[in-house]
Amino acid sequence: MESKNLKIKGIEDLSAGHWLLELENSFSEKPMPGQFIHIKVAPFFLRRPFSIAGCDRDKVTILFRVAGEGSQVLSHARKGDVLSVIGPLGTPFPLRKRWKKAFLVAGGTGAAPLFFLSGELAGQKKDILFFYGARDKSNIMFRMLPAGIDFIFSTDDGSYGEKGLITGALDSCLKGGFLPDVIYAGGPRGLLKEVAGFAEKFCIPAFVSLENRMACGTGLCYGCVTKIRTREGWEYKRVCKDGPVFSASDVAWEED
Amino acid sequence: MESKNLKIKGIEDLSAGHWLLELENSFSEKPMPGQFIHIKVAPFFLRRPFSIAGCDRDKVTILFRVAGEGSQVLSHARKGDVLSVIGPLGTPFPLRKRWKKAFLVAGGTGAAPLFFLSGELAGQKKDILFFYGARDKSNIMFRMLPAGIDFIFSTDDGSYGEKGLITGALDSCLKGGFLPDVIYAGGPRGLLKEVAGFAEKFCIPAFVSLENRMACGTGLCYGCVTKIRTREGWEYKRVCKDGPVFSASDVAWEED
Amino acid sequence: MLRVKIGGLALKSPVIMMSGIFSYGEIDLKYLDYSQIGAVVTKTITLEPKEGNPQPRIWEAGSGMLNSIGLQNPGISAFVSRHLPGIMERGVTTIVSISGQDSGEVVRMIEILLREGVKAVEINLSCPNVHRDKPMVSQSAEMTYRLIKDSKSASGNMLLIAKLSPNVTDIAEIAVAAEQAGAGALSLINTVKGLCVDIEGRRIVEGGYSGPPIKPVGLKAVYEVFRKVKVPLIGIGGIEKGRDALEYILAGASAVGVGSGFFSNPGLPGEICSAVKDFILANKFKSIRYIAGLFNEKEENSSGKKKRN
Amino acid sequence: MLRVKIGGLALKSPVIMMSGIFSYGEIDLKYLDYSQIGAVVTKTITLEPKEGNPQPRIWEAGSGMLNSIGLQNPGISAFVSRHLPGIMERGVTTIVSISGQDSGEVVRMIEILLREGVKAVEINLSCPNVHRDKPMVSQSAEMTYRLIKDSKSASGNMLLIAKLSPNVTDIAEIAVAAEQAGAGALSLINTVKGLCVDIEGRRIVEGGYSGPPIKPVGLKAVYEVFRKVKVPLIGIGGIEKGRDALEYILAGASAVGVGSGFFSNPGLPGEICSAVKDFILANKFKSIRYIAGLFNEKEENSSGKKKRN
Ligand SMILES: Cc1cc2nc3c(=O)[nH]c(=O)nc-3n(C[C@H](O)[C@H](O)[C@H](O)COP(=O)(O)OP(=O)(O)OC[C@H]3O[C@@H](n4cnc5c(N)ncnc54)[C@H](O)[C@@H]3O)c2cc1C
Ligand SMILES: Cc1cc2nc3c(=O)[nH]c(=O)nc-3n(C[C@H](O)[C@H](O)[C@H](O)COP(=O)(O)OP(=O)(O)OC[C@H]3O[C@@H](n4cnc5c(N)ncnc54)[C@H](O)[C@@H]3O)c2cc1C
Ligand SMILES: Cc1cc2nc3c(=O)[nH]c(=O)nc-3n(C[C@H](O)[C@H](O)[C@H](O)COP(=O)(O)O)c2cc1C
Ligand SMILES: Cc1cc2nc3c(=O)[nH]c(=O)nc-3n(C[C@H](O)[C@H](O)[C@H](O)COP(=O)(O)O)c2cc1C
Ligand code: FES
Ligand code: FES
Repeated sequence: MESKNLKIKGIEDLSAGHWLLELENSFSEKPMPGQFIHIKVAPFFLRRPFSIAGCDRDKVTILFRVAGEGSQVLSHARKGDVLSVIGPLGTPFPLRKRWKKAFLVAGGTGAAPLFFLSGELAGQKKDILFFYGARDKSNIMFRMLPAGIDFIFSTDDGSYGEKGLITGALDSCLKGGFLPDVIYAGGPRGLLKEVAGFAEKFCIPAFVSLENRMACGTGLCYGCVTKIRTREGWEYKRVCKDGPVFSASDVAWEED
Repeated sequence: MESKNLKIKGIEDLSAGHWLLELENSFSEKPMPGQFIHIKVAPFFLRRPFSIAGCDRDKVTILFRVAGEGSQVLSHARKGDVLSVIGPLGTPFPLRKRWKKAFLVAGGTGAAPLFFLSGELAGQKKDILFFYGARDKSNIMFRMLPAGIDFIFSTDDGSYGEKGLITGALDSCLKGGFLPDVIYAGGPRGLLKEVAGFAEKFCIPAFVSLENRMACGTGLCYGCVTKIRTREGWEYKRVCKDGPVFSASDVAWEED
Repeated sequence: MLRVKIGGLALKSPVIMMSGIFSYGEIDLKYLDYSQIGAVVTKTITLEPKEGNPQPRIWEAGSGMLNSIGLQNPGISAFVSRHLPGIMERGVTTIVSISGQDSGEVVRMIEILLREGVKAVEINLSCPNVHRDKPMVSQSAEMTYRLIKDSKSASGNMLLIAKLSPNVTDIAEIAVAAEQAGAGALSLINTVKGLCVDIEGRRIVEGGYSGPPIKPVGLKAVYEVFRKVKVPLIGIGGIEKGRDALEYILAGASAVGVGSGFFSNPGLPGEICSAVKDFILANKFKSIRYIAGLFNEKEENSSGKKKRN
Repeated sequence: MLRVKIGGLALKSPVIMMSGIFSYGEIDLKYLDYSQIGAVVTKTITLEPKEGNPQPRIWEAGSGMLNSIGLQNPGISAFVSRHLPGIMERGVTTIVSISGQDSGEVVRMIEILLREGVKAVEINLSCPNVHRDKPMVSQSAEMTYRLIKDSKSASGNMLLIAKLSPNVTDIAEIAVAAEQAGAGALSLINTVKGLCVDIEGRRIVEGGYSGPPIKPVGLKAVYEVFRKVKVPLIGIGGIEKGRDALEYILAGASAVGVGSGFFSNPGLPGEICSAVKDFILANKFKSIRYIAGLFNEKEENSSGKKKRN
């Protein structure tokens, strides 16, 4: 992990209060899908964590939704401004040669790291089906959808794709016998918990990207912990350091 | 006094870290020379007080120097931005029909209220001599000098006008027998104290504009007090409410 | 919907202009709508006039401030003749803040104010700027008890509000002492002792710390004290937005004190009324009475405390 | 120029990474230059493992934050086997922070650490997040004295640093008790008890308040304690810029603790070194020794205190 002052290369207003922010990439480590960056948004004290939604040699991209005061201020940033950023942070989504067919399951802004991942997987010629659920059509970030990947959409109000939760679409697929080698998921905890249930039922390895309030973002403070199963029960592990990507079967969902 | 959100009509970078800020004038009271406004500069908690340096039906002008963090941030304000302003505040410079010949004595940004005053006095066809001292030529705000008024300049380094303190020039004038009916002064306390001394010696009414750290700016908190003579000695009076303009003979300079 | 009762005082809104930030109510602020204000606490007075502390009296401290006014005031006689009539005439509920060196002084002031028809006094037991080396009365449960007890016996039907300092090991202990001695309401909190270093000026600046940074300290005090006493609480400290005041009420305050946040945000009284009203409506309550302490009901404690307003 | 001595410990800089914000020193931070760091205090450990507090553990509070970690740690045995060797190997001066329910626990921990060659421990007498209803040890001069005294008798040449809470009526009294009992240095301050109201979540969030808003409180503590004790002080609380640390030193601290400001500003250790160095040079002092308490010399007090480093 490094601490950098990164110039904003672009900032774009997508729909429904979502923003695409492109930062210069001067990290010496290569950011991996699943990792996040921790951004200082003056004058707020705590940094704001955002998943890396895309990355190439020149730039690191995040996709964020205005969810409160900090993200609101961040949305007013301008091209050329410089942000203090710590990153890349946390554990990436694990990839295996033998996992050829992958399901990506996203709810809302939980899609951000999966956009990055899907690009990576596509590059490795994996077979990808991307389940993408959102509140309504305006909350689907069409601008972010990589080409050449199959999508199944759902919206709560049916304004795009299937009506209902994206886990419904996933369930139908799995029940229909179309089983992937691995599932990657990001989004609200409820969604991730359901995905974990499916994965267990169908014996598919699954990885989820968790979110929690963070202070250091680097494993120093134990502020962002979540319950992770141990032989005897569970213990608190750090989302920022031991995660944010965890094996779905390691998370102690039953303790929620 | 009113509390207003005023739009910035213009902001101009003068020399040596000085800025001219023009705000729309939506005050229902007419601001008077000597009064000041109290500006919220986010994210700072305390407002910043600035003398009114000029005013017409459409706009209120201040002249400020970047003296710290708040004025620094204020200098980044842009045309069209809106500022929360309380004003007009405090006591104006008193004017009398019989005071026909006026000396204005300014040091540094203490000139701001005197620019406003000189315009007012000129409108009333008074006879004005404006003593204006600054550190060096770049600290003289030529942009602000009203037309048709006589100036005597001095700079600490002699880069413009006489070399030395402006009180030196004033002293020569007074000693030379050229006596005004009234003196108005603004600037560092040392300068004002000297002016007060001259005024006493030559029996000329004199009025000084004081500055002190302020919280409310409106007479509520007693934070900005200064020592004012009483029959028995002195008492603390509020610069924001009982001043900022005081009769030079009322200020308990001896208690400094 | 916003009417509250503090002891015997009926206030038309929970917004109280606190002591020291509103002078004696004599300043004409065009932007202040008195219909939004439940009460005004006048700047603390003492028996004899006090010249107050030397400059600097005001110091910006991060996103808050220090003050060191030192209770400058003209003394109770001048207050009664010069200032009291004016504020009483405004028709706004007036609470007179007083401070004394001992019970004797406080009792004499109460007697004078009783005669003038004053209905409520706030006893400032917590000014950090007068004798910096001596403990404040509200730093000792015993001293607090004694002073309030003596005041109570002299105060007839007058409401006694005790204003407490956060600079204590256990503010609930002090609060309980004040309640037992007869305080009809508590004001929490006065400023927090603070210090800044003026590097350029090569000096230390001491004073009472106020503004947004002390809100978590004030909320904690209100939360703890609410669980231990029955008298209504006036929540103070760092209120700068309407929402801050709502937080105090949800933590246990019946009314809220506007302090230095008023300097920064002159629209604060109105914003408080709106924020509280909006919450009450959105959550379908009947009045502010039902939301005071709404988030502070985890354990109904032994004393059988019930919802108060 | 920046070398300081804290008790027997010689530090190459006054910058100390405080307990709880640096884990056990095991995290590899590419941006941290250990040459700028005088010492590291490891995250507080207890005799037995502790799972810590439930979420939320972190809450933004104005321009600061609340934390409620609750001393999550694997217990002293796991610490000694898993973490201690790593940090000792780094070559940075290590201070081990410990906390116990009573003297017995603390003494047992000290004995274990003595055996491991640990040269200094910081006794955390001031965690607000473990038993919120019980007083912290450093809220009582007596308890503080007793615990440090017992620890002292077991600690041989080990340096004992007492970490104190600001949530007391008179922190100088507690500091004096700790000094008299044998503490070789004092860490001032731990977090301030704070509370936030999560209106949307309809709940109260409690925790220790840290960050820029508590700087005036920490400075006041250092200033007061400096006048009453002879042992060196580690000034902590709200240090986010180099200048903040300089303020602590001018008020009386010999060294400074980097806390949550490090999260916001990863360049903080270096900025502190620069700010202190610049001041020393600009004012023609020889070393940091001469500026500790520079602005705190108004009254040489009776105990005949002299400049310390
Ligand atoms: C590992 C990780 C990756 C994330 N990736 C994304 C992403 O790609 N796109 C996106 O839009 N959002 C993402 N989030 C959520 C994002 O961090 C929050 O929306 C953001 O911090 C809200 O800040 P705010 O100031 O707008 O809200 P406020 O509510 O004003 O923030 C107050 C405090 O709470 C914290 N906070 C509030 N909501 C959350 C949350 N959901 N998760 C963590 N902290 C929170 C803030 O960081 C801040 O400390 C991610 C969170 C984590 C932990
Ligand atoms: C009645 C009055 C009229 C003034 N008119 C002018 C003017 O016309 N032009 C101009 O350039 N300046 C004027 N000043 C001074 C101006 O208010 C300060 O320069 C400004 O407040 C500095 O703020 P800062 O945030 O840049 O400095 P900082 O040092 O960061 O401010 C910290 C705090 O100290 C206060 N402060 C610092 N210096 C002064 C000062 N000299 N006087 C009062 N408060 C101070 C600030 O308001 C703030 O509360 C006037 C002051 C007063 C009281
Ligand atoms: C300038 C100033 C003067 C004050 N004077 C008094 C006073 O005379 N008596 C008193 O009881 N409290 C006084 N206070 C304390 C306030 O009433 C209030 O309790 C404190 O400022 C905390 O609230 P705040 O953070 O909203 O300002 C004063 C506060 C300020 C800022
Ligand atoms: C997340 C977090 C965890 C902390 N954990 C500990 C701890 O385990 N032991 C301890 O003595 N202090 C702990 N502290 C207190 C800090 O060491 C420091 O005293 C306090 O945060 C004030 O400094 P700051 O304002 O610079 O953060 C912790 C602080 C934070 C923010
Ligand atoms: S945020 Fe500090 S350990 Fe994760
Ligand atoms: S600044 Fe409050 S009385 Fe002048």
